[in-house]
Amino acid sequence: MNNIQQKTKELLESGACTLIIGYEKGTGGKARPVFVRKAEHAAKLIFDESCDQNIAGYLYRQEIKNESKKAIVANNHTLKSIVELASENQIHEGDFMVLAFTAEGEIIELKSFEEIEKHVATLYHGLNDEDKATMQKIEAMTMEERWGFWENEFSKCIKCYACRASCPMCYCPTCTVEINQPQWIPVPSHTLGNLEWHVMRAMHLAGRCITCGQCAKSCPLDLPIHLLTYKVALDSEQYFDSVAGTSVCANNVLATFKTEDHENFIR
Amino acid sequence: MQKKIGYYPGCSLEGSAREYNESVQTLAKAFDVTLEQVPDWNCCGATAAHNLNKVLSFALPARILANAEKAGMENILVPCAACYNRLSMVQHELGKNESLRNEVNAIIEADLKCNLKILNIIQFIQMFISDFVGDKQQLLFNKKVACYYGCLLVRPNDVLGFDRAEDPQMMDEVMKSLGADTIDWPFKTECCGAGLSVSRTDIVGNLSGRIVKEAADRGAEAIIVACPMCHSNLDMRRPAIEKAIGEKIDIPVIYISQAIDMALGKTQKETGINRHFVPVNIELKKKEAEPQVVIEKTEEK
Amino acid sequence: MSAHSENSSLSAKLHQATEVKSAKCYQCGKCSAGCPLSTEMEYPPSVIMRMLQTEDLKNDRKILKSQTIWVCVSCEMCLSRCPMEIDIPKVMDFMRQKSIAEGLSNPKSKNIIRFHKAFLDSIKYTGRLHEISLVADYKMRSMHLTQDVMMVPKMLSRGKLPILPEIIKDKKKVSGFFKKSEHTNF
Amino acid sequence: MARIGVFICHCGENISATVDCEKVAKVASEFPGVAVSVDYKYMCSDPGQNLVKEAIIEHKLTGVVVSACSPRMHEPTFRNACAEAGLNPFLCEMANIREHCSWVHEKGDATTQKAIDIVRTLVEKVKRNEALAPIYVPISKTAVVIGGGVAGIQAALDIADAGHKVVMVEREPSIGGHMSQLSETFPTLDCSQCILTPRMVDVARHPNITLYTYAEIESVDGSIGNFNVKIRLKSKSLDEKVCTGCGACIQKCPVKKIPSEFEQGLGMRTAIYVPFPQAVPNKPVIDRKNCTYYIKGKCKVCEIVCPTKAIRFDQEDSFVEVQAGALLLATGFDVLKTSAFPEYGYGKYKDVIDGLQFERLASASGPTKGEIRRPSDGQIPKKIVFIACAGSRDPAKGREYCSKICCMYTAKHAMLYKHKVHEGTPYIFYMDIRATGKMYEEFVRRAIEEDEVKYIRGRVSQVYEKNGKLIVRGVDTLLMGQPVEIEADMVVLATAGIANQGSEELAQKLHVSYDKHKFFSEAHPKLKPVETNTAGIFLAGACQSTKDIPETVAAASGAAAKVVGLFSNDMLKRDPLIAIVKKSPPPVYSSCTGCFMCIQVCPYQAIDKEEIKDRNGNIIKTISHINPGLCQGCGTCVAFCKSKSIDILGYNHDQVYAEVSALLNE
Amino acid sequence: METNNNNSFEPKVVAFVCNWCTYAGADLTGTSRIKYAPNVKIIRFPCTGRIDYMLLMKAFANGADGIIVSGCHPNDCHYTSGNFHARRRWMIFRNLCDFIGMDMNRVVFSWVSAAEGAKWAEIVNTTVDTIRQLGPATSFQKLIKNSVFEEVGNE
Repeated sequence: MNNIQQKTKELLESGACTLIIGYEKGTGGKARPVFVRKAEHAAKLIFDESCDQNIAGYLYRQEIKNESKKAIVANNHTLKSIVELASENQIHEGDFMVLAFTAEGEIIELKSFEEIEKHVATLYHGLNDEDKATMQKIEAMTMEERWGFWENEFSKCIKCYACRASCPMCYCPTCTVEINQPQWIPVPSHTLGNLEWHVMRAMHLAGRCITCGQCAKSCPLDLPIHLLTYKVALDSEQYFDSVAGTSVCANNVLATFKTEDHENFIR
Repeated sequence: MQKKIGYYPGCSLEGSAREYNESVQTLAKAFDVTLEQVPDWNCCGATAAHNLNKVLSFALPARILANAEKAGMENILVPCAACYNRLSMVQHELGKNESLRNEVNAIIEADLKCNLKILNIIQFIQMFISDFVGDKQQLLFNKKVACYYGCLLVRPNDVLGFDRAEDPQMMDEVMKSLGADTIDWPFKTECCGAGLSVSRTDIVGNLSGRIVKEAADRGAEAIIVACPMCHSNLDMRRPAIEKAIGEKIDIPVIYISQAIDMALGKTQKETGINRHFVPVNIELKKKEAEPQVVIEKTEEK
Repeated sequence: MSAHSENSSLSAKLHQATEVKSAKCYQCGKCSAGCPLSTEMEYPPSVIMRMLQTEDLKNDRKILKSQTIWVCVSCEMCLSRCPMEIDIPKVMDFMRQKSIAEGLSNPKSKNIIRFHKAFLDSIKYTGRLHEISLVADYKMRSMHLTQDVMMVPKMLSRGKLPILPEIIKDKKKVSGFFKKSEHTNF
Repeated sequence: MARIGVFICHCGENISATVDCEKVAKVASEFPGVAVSVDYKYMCSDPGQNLVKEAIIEHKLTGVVVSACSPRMHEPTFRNACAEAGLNPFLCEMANIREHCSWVHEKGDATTQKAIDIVRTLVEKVKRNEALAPIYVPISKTAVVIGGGVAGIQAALDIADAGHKVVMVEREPSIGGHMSQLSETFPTLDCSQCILTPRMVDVARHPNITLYTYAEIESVDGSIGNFNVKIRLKSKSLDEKVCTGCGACIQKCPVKKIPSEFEQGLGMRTAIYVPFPQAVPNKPVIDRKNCTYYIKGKCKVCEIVCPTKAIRFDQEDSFVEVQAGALLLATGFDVLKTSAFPEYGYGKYKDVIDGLQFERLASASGPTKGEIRRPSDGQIPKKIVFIACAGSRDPAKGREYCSKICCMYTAKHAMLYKHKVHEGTPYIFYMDIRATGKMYEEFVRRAIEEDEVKYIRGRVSQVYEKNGKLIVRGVDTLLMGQPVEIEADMVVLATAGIANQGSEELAQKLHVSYDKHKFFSEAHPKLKPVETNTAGIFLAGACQSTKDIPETVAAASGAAAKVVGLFSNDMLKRDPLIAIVKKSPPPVYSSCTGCFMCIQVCPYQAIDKEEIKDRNGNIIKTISHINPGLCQGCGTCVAFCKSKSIDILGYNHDQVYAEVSALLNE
Repeated sequence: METNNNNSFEPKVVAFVCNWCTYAGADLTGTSRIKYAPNVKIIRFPCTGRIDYMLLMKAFANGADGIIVSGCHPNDCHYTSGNFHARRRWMIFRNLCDFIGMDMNRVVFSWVSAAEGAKWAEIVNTTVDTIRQLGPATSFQKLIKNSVFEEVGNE
């Protein structure tokens, strides 16, 4: 028997947990999130490469926020998001337990934020090769080519806000796009407004994006919008040594400063 | 347990500082440490290279490091303080400067990782010897000695990471553990004149003279060193020293490795002290059950 | 900006090559106070730093022609005590190479330079230093034929002077470094 | 519907020379929402102001734009005029068409058009202005002075003399600080204790001052006007009310060999002790770390000999809480120890001492009764080498800054030595002589010319001991770096002045910022030298940076004046242009998500957390809250807040957004 | 298609400045009667820390050809650290904009103190010159045109 199923079954049977947030087999070889509350349903749970969705966002959902005996099956992205959410005071120590996996596939229980942080420190934090290559490709373009590239991409956006819904860090109950006094982001979908939306989204994720790419995965039009938040994440690291999702007590990169921060463009 | 370490003797240890090499080999053998020479090693370039030719000053040591890395070595022992300094500095500079590393790699046709642990003789002693001396020690080094560290072992402190740049203690600790009484003196890290030995012997006489005289004045019966250049200047250049300070001093100069060998009861041939210019006329006491008593006796004498 | 890039003073070149900034020196003199060789130098280290700061061509030449840069043995006492952590040994290395390159080396220090050159030549062909050849070569260059002859028998008798040089296997590669160094600089 | 009045000023010809004011007024009259638009020669004159006032009443204006000079010039003038006519002053804005337009451009259509654009922008802004009222905060008129050195003493007396209550908190058993340790003071050479001790006594006797010695700040809550300060009174093992200070316990205490802090380790004290004879209060404390009773459980000699039975071995630390309107930090400095100097022997040579130790040697009440004697063997030194900048101006091993006081006290030390040991020779190794105070340079010249102090310009490389002498290896940089070697009997290091122990911890408790050397930071380097960036907390003396006595006292009086100024009103009136967390009706209550990153952003620690509760007191939500007493209105949090839950009055989102669109859309 | 004659092109530039340094600096330019191009119009903020990057986007979306953002020099901020926060924000924002192909030559950041009236004039003039050479911000203007069309179309 698969050890995740065994493990969660034990947790539910013993009453240590009343809810497991994890993955089950979906369609088309993909995994999808599932809530399991009964031991007999533990057999639904899987954990393999197909489980790449970042599901940390469920932890602060109003509906289950007050259930204290919950566990989440966390892939690497989810783990980092948990750390980042903890640093932003959106989830609290003791409200949930994390079931994570070692490099050897061993299942481990992480209860305190300190344990989660330590585990996260062992994970890879960079981009995957494909994204690295795309970033390099875009950065190698001329300014006009870059504008053309993004103008084309943004023109396709339908403002469905799936990117927002799928990102664990987009937790504001009232998003800026819903504010109409003033109307920061125009309601209809057109290239200019879409551009403003995506720039704002990327800036809001400065120092917070853990580069899981969930936004792009969720985009029905396959727009490479994750590259925008990656750009911001990479710059945060390069200039300010700030990597999101690594420390529960870290200050946000734009909420702090150093007098010796160095730029070369201010006259 | 089989203990193995990479070994870079350097040119001096094949020539004028043969006895240093011999004593290190003796020491390693006594403690079952295998010294594996860096394959096909070359000269590190010493002072001459970094004085005259920056490219060589990097390329020569870099080739040594590359050969050691290629041979799969993790640690290398470099007994010569000058070689140790050059190898450590080059690894440090190349490690932090990627573009320079690439340039040097191109010249030496290698791909340096710069991750070797480069050990000087004292670090080697601390790692492989100190903890095991106990039973093996036969004689007590019941003398008052001056530990002389020189420059190249301790400076620059931030790279070499010696215990402290002023008034270091590492060598003193080793000597104390052998039963010696080490003097507190201010010239531990003063310069002996180093590479000016041949070309400006007069200067070497002055500088080394001050060191020898200060040690003698403070009652030292031997000077303990860890550098072939210090040794040759303090030992072989005794005539120049005597000319400079105007008095004859016959205090012997002993490598730290020789000192341990002596305490182990090794023969003159094994320690190599027969090769010194200034004779090492030191009689060590047999180690007894209570070493403290012995030390007190020698002090009464 | 442009004013700096046109600056051809020794100080500017030094900064470019080694990142050592002579302006950092505030002339406390601690280097000169600790330098074991300052009495042998016509300009102790702190004075060299001051001369660099002047960015005066005449002073620049004086530095490159000085004995100071050759008498310095790179013992690094200056650096270890400098409150501003100025890498004076690096300055000296740079000055020596510059001095040779510009043909300004101090006549009284010729022997020191000869020795260094003999040293490097010795490595050039064998990959390792052979002390007898080095000393013999040095004597030929310096014409100090009788210097230290008294030491030779003593050294031989103690086995300190192997007659034949050790030659490394890949000596071609090492001599190749010498060639490359002629047209590389960093 | 907005009814805006626009008033275009000609400023004589200052504006009308390049801007067509009539045209501007005409165009502006057609802007949507503008009820009246007029131009006038001098709008700031009485008739001009009346024009505005009359228009407000006549047209029932909801907002006013005065297009004239910079708001930095006349904004208060016109806002007052509006208030006099019954319009909230914050509904008045100024369009700067003089400094930013008429004075900087040539006459022409472009210039007039720019003036029109500026006016339109401000009209759009003022439509969105809100009526605001100043903020009033009540003030508790008690000041807590932390630190009882000369700075604290001066400040406390100044505030108390002005009629306000002062609570002084001192960590040590006596007030007096470093000044009480000094021998004589430069440049007048008057005795330090003679001028300080009367002031110490004044503090103890002042009816407005409550003194807590052997006490430390436990915690501080609240904000300007209303701090709640909790003070820990460390146990003195003594009932002070009963103790008469007779000193019998000190005489009989068997533990006599504890290095005295006051004597900088050059003298000894007992386990029950007063730091020095003139201590205030002059009642002992028991040093529990060294007392035999506390270590071994036996002794109690002090209890036996005490005629009034004042010893309390089981006394515990106690706490007092003080409501204070202002806090004044005067925690002073410390000096770098000689052990910080490797090349001078890591502190192992007994005769290498620091400047503060020399003060004790030179002090008539010191361990040698004012005779200069070597700590090692009590001999009178024939040669003393003073080393200036030991640790100062030394980024490698000490501090990069200049400690400022060392040049002067070193000259004084050399002088005092010469006065006491006529045949002795003082040498001073220095880098620069910084003697910039009143009569300071003259003082140094006197040391050199009359007292024959040998100044050598250069740093010392090494000090070592040989045959009972200290060999000092230095250099004379004025002689081309000539080496100098002196066989000295004693070496005095003018070690760097550094931030006091525990200053970082205290700064964190008080939320005041500090620099990388742990000195407290002033709110503004030029204009707010005695304020911190936390409103209501002030600074005095060497806790900010090393200072000499006159400067310290001046700063203390300055800080006291600030406190007294604050206390001169019953209520604190503040500009209402501050940030607020927007609230909304249930069930949302506020769009604030409680990420609390704004707390990190705020330079003034003005943001804290607020719990929104239902009728039963259950917490529904925790959101950010901005303390109106602390917020200075910079708006950094506003630009940072992702959910745009924070806004700032006077520069709110709606206003600035409208300005951008209005500026660009004719 | 209309062609832009650079001679008749007058750049529209918005300046976002802080109240305490640059606004006061620009006042000093006025009192010193130093002339500069009238293309730049100022919006006053309490501090550079208050300047929202979305306002910069809005300026371009409303047809600005260029932007100046200016505040107190480091360590001179009236609020001690607003400009330091702003500096970090601009470092990230500027790179992001560059990444999507916006021309960062159109956005000038500067520190202008209350004493630097001449510097303000110089910043304004060089900015206007640069933008005059770059021409109108056509990339944005194209999007503005389309957005108006779409919004109308949606009605």
